[in-house]
Amino acid sequence: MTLAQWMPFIVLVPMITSGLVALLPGRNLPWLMTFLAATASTGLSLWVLFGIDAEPLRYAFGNWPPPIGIEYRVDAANAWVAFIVSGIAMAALLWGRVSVHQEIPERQNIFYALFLLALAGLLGITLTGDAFNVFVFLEISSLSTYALIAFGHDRRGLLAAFRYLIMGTIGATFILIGIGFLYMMTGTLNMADLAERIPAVADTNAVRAGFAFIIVGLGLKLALLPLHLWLPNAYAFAPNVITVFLAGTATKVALYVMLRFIYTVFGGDYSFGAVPLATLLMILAIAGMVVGSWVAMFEPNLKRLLAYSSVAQVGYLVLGVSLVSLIGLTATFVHLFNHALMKAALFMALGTVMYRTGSARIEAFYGVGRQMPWTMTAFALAGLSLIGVPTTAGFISKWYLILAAMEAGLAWLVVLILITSFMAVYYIWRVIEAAWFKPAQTDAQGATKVFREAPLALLIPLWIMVALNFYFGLETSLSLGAAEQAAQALLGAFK
Amino acid sequence: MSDNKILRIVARFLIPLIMLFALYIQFHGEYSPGGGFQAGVVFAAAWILFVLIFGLDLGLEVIPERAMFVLMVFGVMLYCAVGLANVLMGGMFLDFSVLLESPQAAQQAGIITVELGIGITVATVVMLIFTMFARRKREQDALEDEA
Amino acid sequence: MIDIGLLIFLVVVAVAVIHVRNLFTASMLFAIYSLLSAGLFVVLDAGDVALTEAAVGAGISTLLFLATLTLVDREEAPAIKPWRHHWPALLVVGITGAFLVYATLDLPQFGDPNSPAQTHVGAQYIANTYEDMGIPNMVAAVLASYRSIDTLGEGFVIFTAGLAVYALLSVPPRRRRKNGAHDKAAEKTGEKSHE
Amino acid sequence: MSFIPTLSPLTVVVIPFVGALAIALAHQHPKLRDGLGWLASIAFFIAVAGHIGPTLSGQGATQTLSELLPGVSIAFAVEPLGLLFALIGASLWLVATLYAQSYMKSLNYPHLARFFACYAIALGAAAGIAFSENLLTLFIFYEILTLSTYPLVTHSGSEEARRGGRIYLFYLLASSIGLLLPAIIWVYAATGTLDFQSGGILGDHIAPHWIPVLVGLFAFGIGKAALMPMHKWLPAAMVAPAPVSALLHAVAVVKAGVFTILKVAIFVFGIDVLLATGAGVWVAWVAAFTIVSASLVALRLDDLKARLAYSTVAQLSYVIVGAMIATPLAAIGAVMQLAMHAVAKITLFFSAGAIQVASGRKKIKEFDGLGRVMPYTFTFMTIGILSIIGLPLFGGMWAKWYLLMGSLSAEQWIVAGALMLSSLLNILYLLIIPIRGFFAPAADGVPTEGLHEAPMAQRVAMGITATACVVLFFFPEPLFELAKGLVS
Amino acid sequence: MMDVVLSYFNYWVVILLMMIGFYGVIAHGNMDKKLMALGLFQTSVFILFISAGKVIGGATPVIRDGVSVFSNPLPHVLILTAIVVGVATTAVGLALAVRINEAYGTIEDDLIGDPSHEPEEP
Repeated sequence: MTLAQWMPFIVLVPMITSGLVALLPGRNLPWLMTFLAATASTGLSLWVLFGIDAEPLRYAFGNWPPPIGIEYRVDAANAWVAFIVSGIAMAALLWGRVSVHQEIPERQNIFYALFLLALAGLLGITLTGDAFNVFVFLEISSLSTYALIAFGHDRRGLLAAFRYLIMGTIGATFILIGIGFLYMMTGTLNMADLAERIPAVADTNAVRAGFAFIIVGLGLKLALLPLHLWLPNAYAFAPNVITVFLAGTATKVALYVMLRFIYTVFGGDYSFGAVPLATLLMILAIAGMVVGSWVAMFEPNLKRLLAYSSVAQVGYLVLGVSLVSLIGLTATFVHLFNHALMKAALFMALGTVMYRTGSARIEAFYGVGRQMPWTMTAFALAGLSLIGVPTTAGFISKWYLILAAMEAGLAWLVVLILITSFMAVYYIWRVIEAAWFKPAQTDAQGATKVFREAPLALLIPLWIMVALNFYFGLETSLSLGAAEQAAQALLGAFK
Repeated sequence: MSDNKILRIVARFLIPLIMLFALYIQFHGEYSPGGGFQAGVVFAAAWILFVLIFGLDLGLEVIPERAMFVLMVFGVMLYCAVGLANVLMGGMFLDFSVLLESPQAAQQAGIITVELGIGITVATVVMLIFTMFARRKREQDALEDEA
Repeated sequence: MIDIGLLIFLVVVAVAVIHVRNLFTASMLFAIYSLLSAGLFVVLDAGDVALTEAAVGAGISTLLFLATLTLVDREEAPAIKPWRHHWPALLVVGITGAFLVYATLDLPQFGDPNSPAQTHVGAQYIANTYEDMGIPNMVAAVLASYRSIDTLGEGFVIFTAGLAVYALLSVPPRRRRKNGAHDKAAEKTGEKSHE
Repeated sequence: MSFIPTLSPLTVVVIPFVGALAIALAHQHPKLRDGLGWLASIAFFIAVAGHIGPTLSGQGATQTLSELLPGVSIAFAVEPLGLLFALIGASLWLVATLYAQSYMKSLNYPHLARFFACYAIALGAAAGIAFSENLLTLFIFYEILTLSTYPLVTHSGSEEARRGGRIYLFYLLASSIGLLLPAIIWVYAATGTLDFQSGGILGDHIAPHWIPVLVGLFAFGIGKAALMPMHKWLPAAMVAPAPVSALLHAVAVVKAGVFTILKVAIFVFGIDVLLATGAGVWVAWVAAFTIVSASLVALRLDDLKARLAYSTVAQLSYVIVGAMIATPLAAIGAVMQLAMHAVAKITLFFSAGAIQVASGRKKIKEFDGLGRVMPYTFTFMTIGILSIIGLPLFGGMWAKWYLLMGSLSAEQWIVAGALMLSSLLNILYLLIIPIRGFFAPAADGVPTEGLHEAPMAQRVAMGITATACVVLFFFPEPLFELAKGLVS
Repeated sequence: MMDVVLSYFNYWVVILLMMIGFYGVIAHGNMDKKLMALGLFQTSVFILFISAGKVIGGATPVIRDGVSVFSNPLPHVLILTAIVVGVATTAVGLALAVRINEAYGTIEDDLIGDPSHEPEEP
């Protein structure tokens, strides 16, 4: 089979495996199958990523030529996103085995089956070239995500999941409305076909409305301010492994789809010309950066702190888009990857501490730095990446973002990026200070609580993640190269 | 509700009829409106009717929870299996035309099989969900009684 | 022009569903809404959809709502917020609605056989189905073959829902507690212990 | 020195890091830990010294590690100025090791392994700064230096130390990320490169009227150079143990700051460009203001280390003045000040620590009569002070001389005036200390019985650096030649 | 003008339906009611889609003798999928509501408040 023929298996492997995993007994077998499936997806998507050239890979399901049938159409942009998503899933699983034993002692087969469905859904959204197919796979990933968030033992997870469900469904319905308008005006659902047929009807209210509804619907999924309200609690009260996974993937995929619609379906000229989208996105992005960072600075629950930081990071991602340039888009794509790396590492570190202390409150971190030095050092190093210190992956992202801003002649934006970086310094610092400079917690009797260092099964994946943050801060040819290709693929649109 | 004799007798007639109707829309879906989804739902409705009249325990004896769970997986796996078979026979995923000599017949065979898969999954998922809700009530009541 | 009577009846029922505070009544009204829309689908030539809406919307959804009502309060709490606090919701809805109306002004006329929707891909299905598959029901053909991967996805959506509900409701319930009370049992299960 | 092998720059930089790791791992074996401390510092010194030969013969080693961004790599290149800075650091580390091991033990500080490990890392970072081939590499090590010295500042763990540490970290990080980094980005965005090249890299990529702004971004962004108002971290850092103040806040950290300024002035802007455009003059005035006002503040301070800290603030601005006026003479003075001040100031901090160890006293008003009890310490201190004031017979004189000549030749009367005024103030606030120590009668109620001289190791360390102050007066040629080579 | 009004009247009523549902989702705190309103919202969107597939004078898209004009089958297929997605969402939402009721003793969102201000479970 050729590369193009293997390509859909990036989605099919986790999807099919999910059924098998649901039937597997015990705890280790489901994990193993899940991990293998994620690894297979990662391997395949890496293969696709390297094997792709100017022409997109196409796969027509049922051998029906599009637009009659549904096709997967993969260029450098979706290959890159698929690699990020599956890679993060793999990393999260590698770290999560032990953590899941603790958080979800029972029914792990259901948990892992849902995990795989969430993964398959996200990958399906990423690879497909059909607008309605996006909706279907979006719902697979969303429904499984709602359940996964509610899996934790904290009752607030239920509430967070429900609120996410309402918001997410509204978002999906908006997308559906948008697709409906596009269908009514063009008679097709295939993205490439839409791209061909939209210009003829571009100047109509219906197409504009379709565009707006899709963007708003995706904005909800993307947690773009002011549609971010579901995110902090959903991240904060989900099981840790899910937080690691979601933080690196869910919003990323939504952003990718948004870009696909902006650039491929509608075309950059239309998207940024017909409506002041760039300005709007920039305002929202900046608002997200500032508000997210600001709230994170004073948030006592560290998982929520990092979640708000994610709101801010979504701001960075969208900022790159709003600059409407190759370099800005490259910044977005490289940050897509780098942010996944750093947030995964941070949430892993947090989860590793929680494995011992059982709480995400900042008070629970008092003195932990001395008791769990390896874990907290990893946290600190990953924090450097989040701040954007040179030699870390985060620096590369910020650098490109700043270059894009300079290129656009927006020096004040550079200042703003630096200010929000400072805010990141502050909120990461709070954690460091709590861990190393506060006296350790005491129990009711006044005796110091002693937490042992986490087991190696958690530490090793965590440190691998931290090491990757530094590796991709020093050796950037893969990440930057892929990001640039992805940006070019989008700007060149489907050929 | 299950004390009502007339209801029981009517149900005895009605339930097989509904199931038959379900099978009809399952396998006649290519000729008239209907197909796996509708059939699955209708089939599940028949079972739910059974449960409402004869009780959950009896209903679970007819179709155990575990069976629902396994069949739920089986349904989607059947669908996937057809797709994978197409790939193994040299076609694209879900390209039914490679299944048999005649592409038309192959398409029909493929459609029937995947519709069956969908029907099974839909029916069992609906039953499973209903079981979950119905049993929840009993468990909650048991808890209240304890207290 | 589709049946104006049906549409107006739908509006009345929809308002009623939102308005009544008794959730049992609301569920029933919801079922009626589904049935009415199923009727509308028949008028609109969508037999498959009508059948599904009747079975799923009026049947399964209503059943689930009713089943839930055996587990939760049947009465919706009276509005806590005074009416003036509803203006953000009204604003959002108003803007969305106005935007939708604005969008419709350019839509092809209702039932126009020459609209893009009818002439492009849709027409090809109508033209090719019998030749490709030898079956008369185009909906089945499009569903199961032309757009088969969508339907597979749909199957997985259902499967996901099954797993999700199973995951949520197969854990034994804890003692119901009153609003906001802190649950000691949760603390116990939350306490980490085993290595 | 051809008998010493020339290691690659990366190896040189890595030696202290490896040493730090070894020290950290040996935390349960004090003897081994101290031995490793010596080993690391000696090996580092030899490795740095190994570069003297090739660098002076114009064949400074270069090494590129990885290309981070198009046109920007992590890369090293050894050139005379960097080598000078590295040599200062390496040789004073040797002395400081002698001093610090004695000091930390006599005051019973805990966590010594962490202390010496961070100490080593700081030196490694300083070497990284010294050998950087471009601005980004320099920036990376600059930040490593900031972060690795933070645990040293807060070493005692007291609330006061933590407060000081927070100010320290805030000022250094804020200035570097908020001003220095944008400046670097600006340079990159304009020129597409960050490599150091003699004659500068700006060319005409940046409009002349923007250059003073860029100079300002660098001057204030390099917070380690302590140009007012970015100087606040330096007094705050004085909560650190004396060896930290001595080696880091008199040598490694602050010198890294002024070194970076010199490096930027010479290799990014180009001395000629600065001189021709006068873009740096306004910064020179700020530096002049810093010199005078820091001296005035020092005058009022009673805590010896705080007074020394403000003295350091003033002395650092001498280098900035030299770099910004940018006449050849001034630049030579700046380079020489780099070395002279390091040697003299470390002596002073050593003595401040020694006094604290021996008598537990920190306030200058308690020193009356102490010089008679601790003659060695106070003598060495006097030598350091005289060198800093810039009197003949002591190395500091040369630096002051060239700086003064440079500012006069550039007709910068304000600056020249500030330099002279400062020397006068120096006498008032520094020389007064040993004078009171030797000649003032012991203050009432402050017992002198039972006091004795500082431990031997500390006296030896002070002796070495004090001697160096004198030696540098008589043999300044190598330094002078090096500086001249840089500016011409 | 009258033409336009008549031609788009259907659409507008459907939009009115959608907005009634949408309003219910946002404004009502009861989770059961929220999900019902969500169902209304979605069902109304379905009507919009199906309207788009209708051809005047067309017939149900099942080939049979004597019929030559069919309504478009594609929207039907899409909406079949969407209906299933809708009920799946409802089921999961209701299951969550049941669990929330057990954990909090109510399914009125307004009575629960912001979960981040709750005391931390350990």
